[in-house]
Amino acid sequence: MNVPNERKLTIARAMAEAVQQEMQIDPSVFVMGEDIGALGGVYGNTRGLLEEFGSERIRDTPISETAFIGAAVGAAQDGMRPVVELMFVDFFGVCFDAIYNLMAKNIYFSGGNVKVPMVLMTSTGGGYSDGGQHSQCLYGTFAHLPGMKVVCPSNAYDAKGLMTAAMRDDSPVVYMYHKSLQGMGWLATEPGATVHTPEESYTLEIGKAKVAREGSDVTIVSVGLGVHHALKAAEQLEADGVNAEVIDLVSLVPLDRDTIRASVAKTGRLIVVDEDYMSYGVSGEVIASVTEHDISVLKAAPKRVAYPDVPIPYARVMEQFCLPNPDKIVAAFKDMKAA
Amino acid sequence: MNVPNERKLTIARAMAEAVQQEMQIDPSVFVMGEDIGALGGVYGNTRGLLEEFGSERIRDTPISETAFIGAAVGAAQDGMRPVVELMFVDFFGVCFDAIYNLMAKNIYFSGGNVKVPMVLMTSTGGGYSDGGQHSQCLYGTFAHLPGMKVVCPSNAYDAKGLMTAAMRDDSPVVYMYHKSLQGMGWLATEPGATVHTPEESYTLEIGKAKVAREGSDVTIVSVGLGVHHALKAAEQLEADGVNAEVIDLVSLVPLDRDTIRASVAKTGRLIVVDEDYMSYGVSGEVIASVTEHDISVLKAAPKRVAYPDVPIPYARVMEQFCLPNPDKIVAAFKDMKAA
Amino acid sequence: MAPTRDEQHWMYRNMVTSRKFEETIAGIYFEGKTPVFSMADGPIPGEMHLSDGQEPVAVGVCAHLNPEDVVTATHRPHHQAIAKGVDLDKMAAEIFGKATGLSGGRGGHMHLFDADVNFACSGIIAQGMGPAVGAALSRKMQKKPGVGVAFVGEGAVNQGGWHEAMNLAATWKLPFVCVIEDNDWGISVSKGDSTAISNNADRAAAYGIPGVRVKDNDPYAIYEAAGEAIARARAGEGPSLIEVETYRLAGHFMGDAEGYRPEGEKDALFEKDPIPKMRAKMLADGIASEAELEAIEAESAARVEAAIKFARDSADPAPEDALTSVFA
Amino acid sequence: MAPTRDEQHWMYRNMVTSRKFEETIAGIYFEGKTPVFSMADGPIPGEMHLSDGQEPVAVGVCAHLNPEDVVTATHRPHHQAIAKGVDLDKMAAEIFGKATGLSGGRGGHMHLFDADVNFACSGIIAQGMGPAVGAALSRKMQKKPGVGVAFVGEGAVNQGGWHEAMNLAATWKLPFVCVIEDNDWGISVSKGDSTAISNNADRAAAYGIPGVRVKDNDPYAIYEAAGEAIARARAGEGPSLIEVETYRLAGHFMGDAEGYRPEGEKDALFEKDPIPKMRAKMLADGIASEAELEAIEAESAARVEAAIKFARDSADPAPEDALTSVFA
Ligand SMILES: Cc1ncc(C[n+]2csc(CCOP(=O)(O)OP(=O)(O)O)c2C)c(N)n1
Ligand SMILES: Cc1ncc(C[n+]2csc(CCOP(=O)(O)OP(=O)(O)O)c2C)c(N)n1
Ligand SMILES: [Mg+2]
Ligand SMILES: [Mg+2]
Repeated sequence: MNVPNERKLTIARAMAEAVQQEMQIDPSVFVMGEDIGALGGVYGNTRGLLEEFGSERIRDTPISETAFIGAAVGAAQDGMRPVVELMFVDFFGVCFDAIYNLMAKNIYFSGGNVKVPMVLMTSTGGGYSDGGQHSQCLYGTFAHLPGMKVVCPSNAYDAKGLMTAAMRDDSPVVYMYHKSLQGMGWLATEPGATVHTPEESYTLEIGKAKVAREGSDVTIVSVGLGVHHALKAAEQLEADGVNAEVIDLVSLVPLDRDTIRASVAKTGRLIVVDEDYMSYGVSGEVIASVTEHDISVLKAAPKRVAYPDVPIPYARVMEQFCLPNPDKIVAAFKDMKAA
Repeated sequence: MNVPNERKLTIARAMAEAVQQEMQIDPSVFVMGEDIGALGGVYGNTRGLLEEFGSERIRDTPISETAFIGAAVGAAQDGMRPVVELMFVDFFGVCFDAIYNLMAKNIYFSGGNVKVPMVLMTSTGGGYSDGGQHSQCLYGTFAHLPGMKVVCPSNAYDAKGLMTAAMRDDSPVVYMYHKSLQGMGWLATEPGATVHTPEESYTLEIGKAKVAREGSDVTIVSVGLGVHHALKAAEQLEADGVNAEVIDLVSLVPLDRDTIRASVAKTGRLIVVDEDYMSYGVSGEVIASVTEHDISVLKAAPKRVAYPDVPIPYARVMEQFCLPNPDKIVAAFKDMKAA
Repeated sequence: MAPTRDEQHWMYRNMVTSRKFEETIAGIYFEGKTPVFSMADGPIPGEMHLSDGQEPVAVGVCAHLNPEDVVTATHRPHHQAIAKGVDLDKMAAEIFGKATGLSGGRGGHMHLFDADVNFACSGIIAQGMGPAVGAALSRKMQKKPGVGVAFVGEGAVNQGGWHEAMNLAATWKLPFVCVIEDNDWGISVSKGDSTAISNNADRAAAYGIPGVRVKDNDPYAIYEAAGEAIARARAGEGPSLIEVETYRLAGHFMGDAEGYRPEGEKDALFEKDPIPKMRAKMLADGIASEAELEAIEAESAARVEAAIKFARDSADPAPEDALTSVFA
Repeated sequence: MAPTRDEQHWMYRNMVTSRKFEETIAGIYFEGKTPVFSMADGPIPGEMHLSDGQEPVAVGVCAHLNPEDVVTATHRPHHQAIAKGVDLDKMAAEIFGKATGLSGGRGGHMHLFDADVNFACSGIIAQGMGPAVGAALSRKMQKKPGVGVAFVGEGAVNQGGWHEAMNLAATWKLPFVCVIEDNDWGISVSKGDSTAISNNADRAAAYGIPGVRVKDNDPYAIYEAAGEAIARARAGEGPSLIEVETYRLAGHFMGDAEGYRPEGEKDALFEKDPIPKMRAKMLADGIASEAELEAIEAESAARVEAAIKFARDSADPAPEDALTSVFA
């Protein structure tokens, strides 16, 4: 896409800009997390903020995720709008009670008498040999549990709009950003993630999927990095005369089932691409959401290209063997046609 | 079922008996957890063990789930076979790293050089107004993450055989027992759970589903308490001349997809019943496992009767509104026929 | 620092109200649960954790608090809720699972939230710590008055979240006080079997903050220790830790057979019931007359009765309202 | 208690081997990662946490350990692995992601497991604590010799799991030692900004156990403190806590620009490099001759070279082996 006055940002930069602009107009917004101050976030998404806002509002924490996420809940209930970072989503196991039993449930437990306007941002994804405790996506894990919205941008435009929307939301939003889309020099970045991003503040509605590419022969549904795999697969398929539609879920909770169903009703075929573990996760949910609604639209059994149910190996050849990629999506489509 | 010399046990008693018998023959087995000693476990599954084995092997712990589950991993790697209890599955948020990043992954990380023979037993389920932090099932949460087997008995016979198999397994097994099946006097117990249970030790193969009731018109798949709802629904449907097959998954990991698929191939209809939250969980996975395999066998869109995506409310009328029950299953079947 | 005459009346009144409230709840709890005790049945289903005997901690601390101060409580929250000024009608209705309850029946007795007086709970051990510390952070950042107080049991002190929150509050010098109710038991496990040291106030050394242990459930000593800690917090001098030796006169939850208690322990505890003790002391010290105390007791009883009546008379929530209030 | 001559030679040898190993790894790490640094590329991809400067802690502690003792390490495990006697060939091969690696390439540098010498890691902060305590429990229950030692960074001490494990070990009086490597930084956050007190050894008071702080990265003082703690553990007297003031000469991980470090800090640290210091002291004390030291250095270099060659020469794992070894 070519835009006049194009202003391409990385997702990291787009996230930081959204936070910066909101902090300028809303004194209740502040950021807490490990290495989000002087370091600017391991994944760059708070870069520059310490200099502008100081260490009271850009607050490095001890390695105490339970305490500072729990504290964010308390601060949110007390009128602040904390943005907290869990550095890698893989670390959720040390602090998930604060997330799913406090952050996600206190609105409900209070019958709506308290609000919990906070954003939990966390990095996801592998592909760079960071081993089994630093490479997971865990989309399904977060999306399964009620009370938190879960978003996952695939490009900088969405990243900025989602972040601003998340900060303005009175409910907790989990903001999952994929490391390979982030635009850090030291991690290869998918170029498609670095797109035109307006300077002024704007919001993206949470809970709406996007048709990232229109097509008529097959619907490929994904989120985050998987959207780019899907787009590449669609290009490969186009060479074979196959016209693939790509749906970017953008938000896992709420899940925009209508958009998925409308697309599959049109194409008759469904492939779900997910870098999270295959079983009991996103891929199953998307397939079930379609098939429970109407099986008559399906011309073939739906397929998934997802991470196998194994811990993430370190060795490059093993990890790449497990990860979704465009070729696997194309192969899945060919299998589907052959069946 | 009437058995000569019938010996009906509650699940609690069956679990305790399995542990007792294994402890008698294997000195490396021991039990750790909160209130599993003098109290005999809040849900009765360690009753009598302290008296027989003493407080070294039946070890009450501080309220330090991360420490004692992590310690169980270390002890398991060092030649012991710990059985640890997480009192309510709802508490997993304070200790999940020890579970999913250590217990579940150390075999893999070591390339099989260490074994992690441990059982994590934990209670699930609501229906008695214990509120949103004491009533969850979280089957999907555990089953989604690789490296741990996950079992869930629906009756005492299976409970004993699964527990013995779990203790003898060199891999970690999460043993999820439903409170309403447990046979504690103070919690209403589903009578169907209290069945004949042989005195001698035996094992049940982990990873095999059971056909709990044969039928030809619809397959109802569930686990734990849901199996009993399904069996009751099947009886109601029988009055209408509908012959329902009920599949008891018994094990969520490994998931016995063959048994599910074979049943649906026969009946052409699928209803999944799950007390865990609906989205991104067991119900989606079972539906996807069937539909990705073969949609041609389906005569109607599959249905789910699952817990809605809301925290669990305290008030009885609200909680009962949310829970699966036989009537909802019958209604789902009727919808399916009407569609 | 001793409580004034008015404060002592207030403390006694709240102790009596809490006791009366729980006695009433305890009676009603068994409705529908006999002859066989069944937790799911009756007008008040589910677990019920009573705080009889622990009232001095709640009143000794809350005597120093205003509605703007933030308190987080635990699975055993009634005495603290009452002392913090939570609306008793709505609280009773919540415990009955009624539409008029604090959260319309969604929370129940372990999840009492009253935004008007900044009171909240969590049923997960030690997980009230983070939110109370966060409230303290919020006030410090906003330069608004108010302290955060977290009540926890002695069993909670061995939970990782407790340690993290203490360190965070101390590192950031927040207006925060942690009050440990040491009733010597975490369900059936004694403090001695679960905690490496006997005095958790010594754990304050790990955070470089003051730590005080109050003996023998004494409301006056609690008042004094809490007063110092809260004044310190208000003055911007950072957090404090208080452990109070208190007594759980009831079981862990209703229905608990308490077979794990050493013989005679309960009898000895009942002799130390803090309510008659405070009553006697107020009389002896000339702080209140018999007539005044009787009036307080009668008013408290009437207040409780009215709240229970409000709860009983209220309507059940609409079942489908279970699906609302998930998001703000 | 001072290390014997042989022990000093052993300590020096292991420090040199570790340093040499990491220098070599560091060189290779940049292969394929220039001109633009890209973590995913080259023969050693992924994060790389070096321990240069922290070698004294590993050798001072492990000098007292046998293969049967159990050590858990962190995301920064090389020096400890080497001092514990982990097979250097397999360890190098693991770091290269080769089929001959400790786990056939499944683990990588943060997940080194060698069952032969009872060494394990976790990349999650403080999560080595539980397993080391559990190994200590296992030995106590089995009445088998052996202690559990967990190495953690000073940043890990603010993690809940650390506290829980300390309390558990102390309550159960287990043969366990926690060794804190205080390099003053948790990535970019200094100890002062994250920890309420300056000396984590004081936190031993929270568990009623001995706590010692060793100053200035001194291998001899570490040896002494660890000797006492491990002897205590072996004698059944329970756990101990040791904090060592040490220095991270490199960045948090390779590629870290270290902009957060105060000016001049790095230069000052390099002047305190413990390896030349120990070398000079051994010479001065007449513990080793120049020739002996040179021999040790040459042998260490050769050992490392052989290990790296083994790793380089080994085959990649079969990609589909990613699907194996999930269960035992
Ligand atoms: C993390 C967690 N573990 C276990 C429990 C179960 N549980 C509820 S109350 C309790 C005992 C708490 O003891 P203490 O903190 O001393 O409070 P008390 O009940 O004595 O008031 C336990 C173990 C829980 N709610 N949360
Ligand atoms: C629970 C958890 N939180 C955060 C991280 C990310 N992280 C990796 S190393 C590190 C700093 C650790 O500091 P310290 O314990 O002092 O060890 P050092 O790196 O200095 O050796 C952090 C925050 C992690 N791995 N685990
Ligand atoms: Mg207690
Ligand atoms: Mg450090």
